[in-house]
Amino acid sequence: MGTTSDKKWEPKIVAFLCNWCSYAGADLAGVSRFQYPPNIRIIRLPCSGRVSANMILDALRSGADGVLVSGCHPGDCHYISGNLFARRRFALLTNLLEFVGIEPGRVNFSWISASEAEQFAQVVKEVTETVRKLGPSTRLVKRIG
Amino acid sequence: MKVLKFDRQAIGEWLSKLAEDYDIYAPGESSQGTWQLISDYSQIDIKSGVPEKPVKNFLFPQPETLLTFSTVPDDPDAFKPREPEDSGRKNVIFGVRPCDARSISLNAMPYEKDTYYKANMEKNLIIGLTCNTPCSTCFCTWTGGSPMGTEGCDISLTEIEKDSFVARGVTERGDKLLCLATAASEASDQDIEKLSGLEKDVAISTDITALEETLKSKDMMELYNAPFWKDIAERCVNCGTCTFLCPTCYCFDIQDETLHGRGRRIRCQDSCMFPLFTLHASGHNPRGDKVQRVRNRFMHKLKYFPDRFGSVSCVGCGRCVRDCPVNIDIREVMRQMLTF
Amino acid sequence: MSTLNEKITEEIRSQAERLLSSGEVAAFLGYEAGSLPMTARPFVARKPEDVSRLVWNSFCVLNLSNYLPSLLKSFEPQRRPGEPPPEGPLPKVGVIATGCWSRNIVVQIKENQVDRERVVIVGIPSRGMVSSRKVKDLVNNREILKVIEEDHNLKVSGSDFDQEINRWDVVRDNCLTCVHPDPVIYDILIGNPSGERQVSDRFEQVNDIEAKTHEERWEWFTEAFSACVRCYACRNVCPLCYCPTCFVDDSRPQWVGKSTDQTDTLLFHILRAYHCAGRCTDCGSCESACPVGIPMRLLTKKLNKDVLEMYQSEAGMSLDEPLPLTTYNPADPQGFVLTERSEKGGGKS
Amino acid sequence: MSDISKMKNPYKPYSARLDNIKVETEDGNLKTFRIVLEEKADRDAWSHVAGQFAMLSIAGKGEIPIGIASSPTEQGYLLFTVNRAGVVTTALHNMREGDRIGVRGPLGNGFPVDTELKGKNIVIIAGGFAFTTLRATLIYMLENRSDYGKITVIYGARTPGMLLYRDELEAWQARDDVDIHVTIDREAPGWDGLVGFVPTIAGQVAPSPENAAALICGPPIMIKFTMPPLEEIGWTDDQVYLSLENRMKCGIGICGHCNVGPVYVCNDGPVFTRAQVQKLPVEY
Repeated sequence: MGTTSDKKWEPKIVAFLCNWCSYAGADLAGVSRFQYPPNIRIIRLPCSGRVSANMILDALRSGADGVLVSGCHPGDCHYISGNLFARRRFALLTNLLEFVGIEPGRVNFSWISASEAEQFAQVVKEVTETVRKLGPSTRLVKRIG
Repeated sequence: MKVLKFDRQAIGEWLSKLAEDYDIYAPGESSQGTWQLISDYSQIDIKSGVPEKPVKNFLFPQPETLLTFSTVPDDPDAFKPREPEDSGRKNVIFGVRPCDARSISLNAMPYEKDTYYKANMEKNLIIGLTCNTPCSTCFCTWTGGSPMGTEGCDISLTEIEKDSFVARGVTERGDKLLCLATAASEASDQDIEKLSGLEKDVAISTDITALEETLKSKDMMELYNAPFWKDIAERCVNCGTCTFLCPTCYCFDIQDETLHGRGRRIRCQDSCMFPLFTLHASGHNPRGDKVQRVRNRFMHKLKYFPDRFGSVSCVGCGRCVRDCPVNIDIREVMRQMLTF
Repeated sequence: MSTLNEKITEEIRSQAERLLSSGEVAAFLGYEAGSLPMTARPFVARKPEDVSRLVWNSFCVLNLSNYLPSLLKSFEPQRRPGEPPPEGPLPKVGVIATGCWSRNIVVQIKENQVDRERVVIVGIPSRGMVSSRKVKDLVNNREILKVIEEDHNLKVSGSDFDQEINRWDVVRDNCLTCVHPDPVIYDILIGNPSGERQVSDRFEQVNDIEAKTHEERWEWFTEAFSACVRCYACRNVCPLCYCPTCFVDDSRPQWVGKSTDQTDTLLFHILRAYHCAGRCTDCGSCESACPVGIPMRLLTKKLNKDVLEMYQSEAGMSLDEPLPLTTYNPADPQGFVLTERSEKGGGKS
Repeated sequence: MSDISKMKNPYKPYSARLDNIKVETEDGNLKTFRIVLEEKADRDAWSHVAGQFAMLSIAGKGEIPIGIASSPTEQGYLLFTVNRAGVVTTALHNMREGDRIGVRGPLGNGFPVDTELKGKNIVIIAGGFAFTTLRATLIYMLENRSDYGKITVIYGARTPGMLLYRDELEAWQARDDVDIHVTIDREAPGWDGLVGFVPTIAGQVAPSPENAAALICGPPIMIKFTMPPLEEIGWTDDQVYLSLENRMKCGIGICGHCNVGPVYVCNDGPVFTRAQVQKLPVEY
C-alpha cells in the first residue's frame, strides 16, 4: 500500500466479509462476471460478529482509504444472531468515529446475502466512489519516519 | 562567567535573536505551563511554577527514532539498520526550574554510554529560572537541590525584582548565548548583592536533612521487606502518571514499527508501574503484584540509585505529589523509609 | 454546626465501625483525607480503630468500585486457574457508593466481577463532586494552600488571596449533567435520596461537538487529546477496565503503538472509550484522574447518548436488565447500513 | 562533555546472516541458529566470554536477549539456541538460511572462566534448554583443558527428544577427561541412560566441593531442589554460579526492565554467585 505520487491515486478499501453470505455473494459476483471496481481487498471472517473495532481501526491505521464490513441480512445469520449483536456495536462505532472527525463514508457497513451478487457489485461501486470523492485517508493513519 | 542584567524587553530582544539559530521552547501562556515552541516573549508564562511536563521530554523525545531500515525484500539493504539523520537544529529551553535542570545531570549518570542522550544534551541548551517563591509541593532541598540551584543549566536566570533579571552564565556555551544579548547590561554589584540576598532568603522549610546519607546507610533488604509498602500500594491504581511526569524517571521501551516498506526502531518512555514492564515471554512475571511495582519505583529512586550513583533519583519537583490520582505522596514515603 | 459532609462522615464512621467490629465485613472501602488541599485518598479500613480516618467531602472524585474486584479477591484463598471457588461463604467488604458508583457495582455484578452477596453497600446520594481543575482556573492558577468546604461554598486561600467560591460553579461536568444521583442498590443508606435530577440538556457538551463539521471535530479531537502522556490513569481508575491483558498491551497483534505518536494515542482513546460502550455510568473518574486535563469523558458520554437513544438503555440502572451490547432487538436501528438506507431509523447522529 | 562522534552507538546491531538453522528438539520449539556477521571488521572486532549474551535483532519485530551458545574458541560464527516463545523468537523461527538479522553484543559479564574458575574442579549442572551458555563454557574449558581440574557435567531434559546438542553429548561422553551424566525425567523407549530429575542425579553423583565451583542453569524449580543435596555434602553459596534471566530492552544497564533490586541482570549479570543472589529480592 505504498504511496506512489507518480501514479494516479486509487482508493484502497479493506472489506471484511462474513463467510456465509457476503463472501459467497462476492464469489457469485465473480462467477457471474458482474463488474465492480478492483479497489477492495477482501478479508474473510466467519461472521460479521467476529469483526472488532480493533480490526477496523487497524485497517485505517495501516493506511486503508476505506473499510467495508458486510454480513448476512438480519435474521439470516449462520450463527443465528451474530450480526444482530454486531449491528449494535457497528452503529455505536460508526457514530463514535464520526464524532471524532473521521469522514462519513470511510467506514461502511452492508448486509449482502449469498445470492445478491449484483448488490455486492453495486455496494463496492458505491463505496469506491464515496471513498474516491473523500480522497486519500489521512486521519488515524500511522506515519513513521 | 558572564553575569548580565535584563529587563523584559531585553530578554525579548535576546530571545528573538536566539530564535534565528535555535528553536525556543518555554512554558506557554496559553497552555497551563506545558512546553511550547514560542516566537515571542509575551507567550511565555514564568509565573506558574513547575511546568506540567518535565524537561526530560527534550532529552527523551517522544518517540525517539534510534534506527531506520527498509523492509522491502528486494532491497539489498533490507533490514539493515541506519542511524537517522540529524537536522542539526538546536533548541533553547527557556524557563527550566532548578529541579528540572538538575534532573538532566542526574539522568546523565546512568546514560553515560548512551550516544542519543549525549547528543540530546548537546542539542538542548538550558536557560534556567530560579524559584523565588517555591510551591507548597516543592521539596528540592530535601533531595540535594535548591530553589536557586544552577546545576544542569547553561544559563541561570533570577528575577531579582519585578521584571528585572540577572542572568549567570553557567557553562561555556551558556556564556556564548549571553554574548548575543546586546540589549542587556553588565550586572552591577548591587544586582549581584540582591541575587545573593535571594539565595539566602529563598528557602523551603523542612526537618528533613541528610536524606541521601541516611537512606544509603540503611540495609537494602530490610527496606525492601518493610511492611509499609503494602499500605502505600493499596490505593495505587498502577497508572504511569508519576513515572511519565517525573523528570528523573528515565526507563524506556524499545519498539519496532513498520509500515509500507519502511521501518524504524524507536524508544519511548516506559513505566515500571505497568505489569508488562517485566513480563517474560513465558508468562512469568517477576513483579506481577502491584506492591512489588510500587516498591520498585520508590526503592529505585531512593535506595538503588543513590547506592550506585551517590544521589537520590528525585529532584523534589512535586509533580507526582500534585498529580497522583490517589495522592500517593513521595514525601511521606521518604519519611517512612527514613524512620524505618 | 457541622456541615452536611461532616454529618455524612460521622455516619460513615459509625456504620463502618459497626460493620467491622461485628465482623460482618472484613474491610471497609472509603476515603481518607489527602496530603494536599482538594485531595482525598481511597482507603481500606480493616480494623474498627481505622474508621476515624474515614472522611467524606467533595473531592472524593475517584470511583471506589474500581477497587472492589481486587479487594474481594484478596480475601479469597489463592487458587489456580480453573480450580473451583472454595466452599462456604467468603469474607464481605463494605463499600461507599453514590449514584454512579452503585451503578458501576451493578455492572460489575452483571459481568461477574463482583458477588452481590459479598458486598455491603453503604449508599450516599451524591451532591456532585468538585473539579479541582475548575477551582484552580477560578483562582487564575495561583497556588491553593487551603480549602475549607461549607455546604454551598468553598473558601479557597493561598499565600496572597482568599476567595469564596460557589460550590456549584466548580462541580464536575459529569455531576452537573447527572440525573441519577441516588444509589440504585444499597444495603444501608446515609442521608435522604434526592430523587431524579432535572437537567435541561444532559448531553449538551456532546451536542455542541456533533454540531461541528467533521473537519472541525477532527481538529477538536486531535487538539484536545494532544497532551496525553499515555499514563493510562483514565483506564486504571475505571471500574469497567479489568481485562487481564488490555488491548494496548497485546503484542500479537499489536493494535496500537506504545509511544505518544498521535495516531496511536488517538486510537487508544477511541478504543478505550468504545470498550466502555453501554457500561459507562459517566462517573467522571477518568477525567478527574487525568494529569493533563484531557476530556476523554466526552467520548464515553457520546456513546452513552447513542446507547440511550438507540437502545433506550442506561448502564447499571437495574440488576435485571441485560447490558445493551450483550443483547439485541430485531428492530434495532440500522440506517447506517448501506443496504438499508431507504429504511427509517436512527443510527446516524 | 565527551565527543559523541567517537562513541560507539550501543543500540546499533551488527548485520548478520543466518548461516545454518538446526532443529534441536523433537517438538520443534528449539532451534540452533548459526550466524555470521556480514562485515569483516565486525567479525574481527567480536570477542566474547562464555556465559555472555547478545541481543538478536529482527528489524520490524524487535530484539531479544539470547545467551551465546558458541564458545569464544569457535571462530567465524556464533551459535544461538532459541526457544520459540514470543514475537521475536517466533519471527526468528520462521526465518530461513540466508536471511538477515542483527546482533548486538556481546553483553553481560559471562562466567569467570579465566579468573575465579581457573584451576578448579568444575561441575556443570543444566536442565532443559538452559544448557546453551554452559555448552559454550564446556567447549571453552575442553579447549583449555589443562586450566581446570576435574570437569563433571549433569544435564537433564524431559525426554530424550528434548535434549540439546545430542551429537556433541555423545562425543563428550566418549572422552575420558570429562565426566558426563545425561538424564531424562521418565523412562522412555530406546533410552538406556540415566533416568531421574537433575537434583536427584546431582545428589547421586555428589561431586566434592573441595576446590570446586558449580555452574547451574535451569528452571528455578530445578535450581531450588539441586541446592539441598549439594549443601549436604558441604557446598557453599559462593561456589555456585547462576545465570539469571529477565525481560530486557537495552541490554546495557539503562532501560530499567531487568533490574533485580539494585542490580541489572544485563550489565551486572547475567552470571551471579548464589551468595550474591541470596542478598537480592526475588524479582527474577
